[in-house]
Amino acid sequence: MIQFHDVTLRYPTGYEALKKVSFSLPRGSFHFLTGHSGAGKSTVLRLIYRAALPTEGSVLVDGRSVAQLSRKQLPALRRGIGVIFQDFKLLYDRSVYDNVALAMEVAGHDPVRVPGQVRRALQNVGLLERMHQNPISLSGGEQQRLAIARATVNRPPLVIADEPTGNLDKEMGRHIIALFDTLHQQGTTLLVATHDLDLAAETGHPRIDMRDGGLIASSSLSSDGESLGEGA
Amino acid sequence: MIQFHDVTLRYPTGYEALKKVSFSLPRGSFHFLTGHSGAGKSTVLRLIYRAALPTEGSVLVDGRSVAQLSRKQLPALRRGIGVIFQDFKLLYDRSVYDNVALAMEVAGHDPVRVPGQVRRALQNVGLLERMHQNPISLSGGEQQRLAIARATVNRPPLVIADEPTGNLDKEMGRHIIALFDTLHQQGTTLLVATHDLDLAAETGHPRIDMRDGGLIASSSLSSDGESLGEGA
Amino acid sequence: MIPRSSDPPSAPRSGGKSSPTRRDDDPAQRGGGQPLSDEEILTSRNFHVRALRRAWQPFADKSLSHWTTTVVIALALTIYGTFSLLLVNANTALSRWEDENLVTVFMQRTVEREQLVQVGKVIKSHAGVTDLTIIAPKEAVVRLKRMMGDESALLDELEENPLPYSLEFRMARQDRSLASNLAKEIGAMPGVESVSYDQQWAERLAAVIDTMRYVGNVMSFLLLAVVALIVSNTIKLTIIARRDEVEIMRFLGADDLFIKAPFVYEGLLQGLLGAAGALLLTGMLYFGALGAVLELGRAFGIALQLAFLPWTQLGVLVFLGAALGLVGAFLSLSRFLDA
Amino acid sequence: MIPRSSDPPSAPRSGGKSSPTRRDDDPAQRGGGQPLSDEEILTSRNFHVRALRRAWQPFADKSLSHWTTTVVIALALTIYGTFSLLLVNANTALSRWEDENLVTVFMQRTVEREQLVQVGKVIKSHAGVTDLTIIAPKEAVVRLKRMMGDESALLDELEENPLPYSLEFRMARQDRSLASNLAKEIGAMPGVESVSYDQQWAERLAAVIDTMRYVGNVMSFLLLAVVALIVSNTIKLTIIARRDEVEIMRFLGADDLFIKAPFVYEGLLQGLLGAAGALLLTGMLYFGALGAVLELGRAFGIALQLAFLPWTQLGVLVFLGAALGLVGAFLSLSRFLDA
Ligand SMILES: Nc1ncnc2c1ncn2[C@@H]1O[C@H](COP(=O)(O)OP(=O)(O)OP(=O)(O)O)[C@@H](O)[C@H]1O
Ligand SMILES: Nc1ncnc2c1ncn2[C@@H]1O[C@H](COP(=O)(O)OP(=O)(O)OP(=O)(O)O)[C@@H](O)[C@H]1O
Ligand SMILES: [Mg+2]
Ligand SMILES: [Mg+2]
Repeated sequence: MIQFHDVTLRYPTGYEALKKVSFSLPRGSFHFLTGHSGAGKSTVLRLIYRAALPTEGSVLVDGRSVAQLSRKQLPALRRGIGVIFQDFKLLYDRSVYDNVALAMEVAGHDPVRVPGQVRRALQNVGLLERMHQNPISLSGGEQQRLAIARATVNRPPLVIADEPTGNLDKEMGRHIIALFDTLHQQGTTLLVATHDLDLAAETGHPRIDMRDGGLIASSSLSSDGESLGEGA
Repeated sequence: MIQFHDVTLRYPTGYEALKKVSFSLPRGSFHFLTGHSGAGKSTVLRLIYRAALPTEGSVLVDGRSVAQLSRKQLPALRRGIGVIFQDFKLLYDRSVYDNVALAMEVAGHDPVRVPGQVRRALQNVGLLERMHQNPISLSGGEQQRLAIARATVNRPPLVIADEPTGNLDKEMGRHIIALFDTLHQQGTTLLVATHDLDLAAETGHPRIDMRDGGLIASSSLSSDGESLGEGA
Repeated sequence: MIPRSSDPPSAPRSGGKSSPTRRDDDPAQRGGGQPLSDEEILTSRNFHVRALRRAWQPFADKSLSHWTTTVVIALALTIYGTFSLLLVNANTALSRWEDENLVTVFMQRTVEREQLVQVGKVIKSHAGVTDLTIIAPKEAVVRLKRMMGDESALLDELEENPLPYSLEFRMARQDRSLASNLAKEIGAMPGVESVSYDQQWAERLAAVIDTMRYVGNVMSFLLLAVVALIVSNTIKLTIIARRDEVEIMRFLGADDLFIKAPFVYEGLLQGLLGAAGALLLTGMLYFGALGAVLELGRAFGIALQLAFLPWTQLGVLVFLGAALGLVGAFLSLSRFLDA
Repeated sequence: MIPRSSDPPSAPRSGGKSSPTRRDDDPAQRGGGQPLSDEEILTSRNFHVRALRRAWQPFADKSLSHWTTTVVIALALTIYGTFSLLLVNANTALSRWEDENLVTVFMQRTVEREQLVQVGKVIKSHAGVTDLTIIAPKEAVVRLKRMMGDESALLDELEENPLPYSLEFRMARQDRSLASNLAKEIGAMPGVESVSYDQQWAERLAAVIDTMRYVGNVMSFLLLAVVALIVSNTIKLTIIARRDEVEIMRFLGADDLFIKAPFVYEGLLQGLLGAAGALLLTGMLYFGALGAVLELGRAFGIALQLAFLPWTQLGVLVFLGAALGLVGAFLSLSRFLDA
């Protein structure tokens, strides 16, 4: 599903956020992406939904190089990926419900199907009662859960989560991971970036470990049979 | 320094976020405020810097009721409190340096003193080299550290931190707590909200534990000799 | 344990893990189902309705900037309309004056009937001459008196009519350029004192109107350009206010057209509402001015007329409104959405 | 271990815990030092300089909306200025005409010198009469010819001067209302044929100018109100663009004035720049029109004049610009910052 081939990313400041990173995640897999603050986790995720382009190397999603997508093809790529952003990226000028419904509208879903599916997504993260509130009136952790609901409402084949439990207590964090597990069982491919090694360890899913823009081979990863490039 | 007397806060939605919360933190103390997502931690902090007003009860800072401050007195209260916001509240139209310098400008510091003090605050959180970058180009954890630098650059007598390590790996989280410890040793009063019970436990500082808008007495708190109200 | 009211107890802690399986009731939407293509989304029957509703939103919310912009468009188009009104009427006056195109031949006081007839024949023989009339001295005095107004009392004192015979005729439009040659020829005939024709005046007035039209076009162009900028500003305002929304929609996979359509409709709405306002204002100004002009005409004893804009000009006004709105929208879109 | 380039190795991990102690070199700033009071911050020598620089920023950044607004202010004030120019000159013409206020007494052709002198005496005896002149028939013919223009050839045919003597005089401004009584009295005297005076014309023109002034004031007021709205929109744009900044400054403890001053300066700058533009444009229009008016005057044989705006009007223009900017700023501030 996702392949990185010797991907290097140098930001305009000259800073090399990724150094010859290579890995490949098969369809239907569930990986954690771990590393210290500034290791390059968010950068890896941004490359997948093409919020950034690699300086060198190539990123393939579903076998197609994202760098070569035309302006017209990009939206379709993104509609196929559910992204949970580290900074949530919620809209504070509309209700919790409308935030989730927007993802369905954008994807052009049949309007009659929207209410039921939105409600189910909100229920999954425990926000159904908050449906008519404005996200600004949600606590940090509640906003994070709203972001999760929006990313999953369309049931995209690929879900990418950036630090989805940073604002959640342990119990709620486990619940979210369980939700991801359910998606995984239904065939969704998942990649979850987190700095919480304990959380990743608990689940037993393979881990991709990063340090300063490079990968460090991880036991659980190799046991998963994935090809892994060397860190810089 | 901070006193809550039977504070109840009902949001316009009718939701009771705090229920008769009472506690008092003496000058120079260092407390953690813990609790699950949505317990009311951020709400307690907002009451202190008067981003919210209590529905019932009173909040005193330095012996003065914040609810009774006039519009003209409010800025002075806030200049005396360094706040690290859960959502950072950084300015993305100026450099890392300018974000920190703004806090000093607003407080009317002598312009010649600004550069030295800003650099020191940035060095404390490991962002000195990022000084001329825009915060948008910082990773989640780096932004969080920038927020910490801004809150502490004026060396306010009171520092309030809302989930200051949510985006940081363990090592960096410990470093930030150590930085707070140094401030504490120099006489600063600190109140740090977090969902990370391990982090709070490691340090040995007293904990105020919240659940559903009420307090639960905590052993380390009573051992500290603080008066504590009952949770609802 | 105290129930956690902030987390509906039903879902996340207890039912959370099982509820996702409920999606089985909707097999088409399983995790892996392909999303709709761009074409399918954009041709969906609701797309334009939604975009238009979104565009109307700020007007319904009584957004000060949107209504101000609409008023500005209306005022600018009214200025344009008023200007057209002036030009249309000046042109009418000019062509009426040109139609007059009167040539007057003054005979000597001592002229004989023979000579008068001779001159008349020569004039008639020329192409394009119409309405040839002979003005007797009596008639000439009446006219002179009318012309002198208050001071005509002077003429009452004349014991003997001092005025000579004269001849008047007009020239057809296409032969007008011949007037000055003809005037010279007639002027040289026996018994003719002098020839006067007001073609020169018409030419001078035409020059003035041409200048007016030129200045007016330049000014209108500048004015409309400024208004397009104002429209573009208002839409920039909306874009800035919705910057996050646009960015987020991009990340959610929204198509370009899906994002831009509401802004384009917004510009169009402003332009059309502005044009409607301009039609109203120009109409009101017209009726106000009509009264004033007739009044003025009466006061100065001249028969003034004022026609309203022809249909084509009204169409141009509406077209300009729509164009202003669209140009403003595209200016903003290209500057702030494609960067 | 690979060095972590994203975290400068010097500070956080190794030197982090010791560096805070370095603040000892600055004892006045220790954790617990009282922050400055509001007064101290606002009176600080740098405050207004900083606010002004912040206000200039969007202009320096070539913000389209700021320059557009400035151009709009300039255009609106130019329209106002042009209108003032028209009124000022119409008034000058009117008062010159009123100053003329010529009364002409036409004597009968058969008048005797005795009667002429008698009438002159009676006229002189009235209060407010000045510039009494006797016009001989010869002089009258010259004048009549001048008045008839092209058709004056007619008069050359007169064998004998048909015009009578006449008397002209003016009336002082304050006694002007007496003119019609005086005219009646003189008209009844022996040897007097008729009396004409142009006071009526002046009154009609004054009425026209009054209407113009009224319409102009109403239109100018509407125009300026719309421009104030446009300014307020532009500042709203800035406020929205800086909404986060304002909120964050509030949380950092910034004083109201500290937050608002840049926006007020921004409005003021727009207004003053707009006024400067308007002065320039009005000046250019004046010189352009001056040429055209003189040309036109020559073409129609009238001596037209055109004066520029007096200093007071120029001051009003600058004042209006500043006021527009400030009103716009305060409109936006009260709507979007105090909510
Ligand atoms: N636009 C940019 N310009 C320059 N440097 C950038 C830019 N974006 C990111 N970086 C740098 O690249 C590095 C990796 O950033 P990234 O956001 O991928 O880290 P991360 O692993 O997600 O960290 P965190 O856990 O703190 O979110 C960081 O040091 C960051 O400062
Ligand atoms: N403006 C508001 N209107 C209505 N409800 C609100 C508002 N602000 C907060 N709440 C609710 O109050 C409760 C407490 O919120 P608060 O932000 O204090 O939680 P928290 O302890 O900081 O949680 P987290 O760890 O997730 O940040 C939450 O359930 C939240 O939804
Ligand atoms: Mg990150
Ligand atoms: Mg919180």
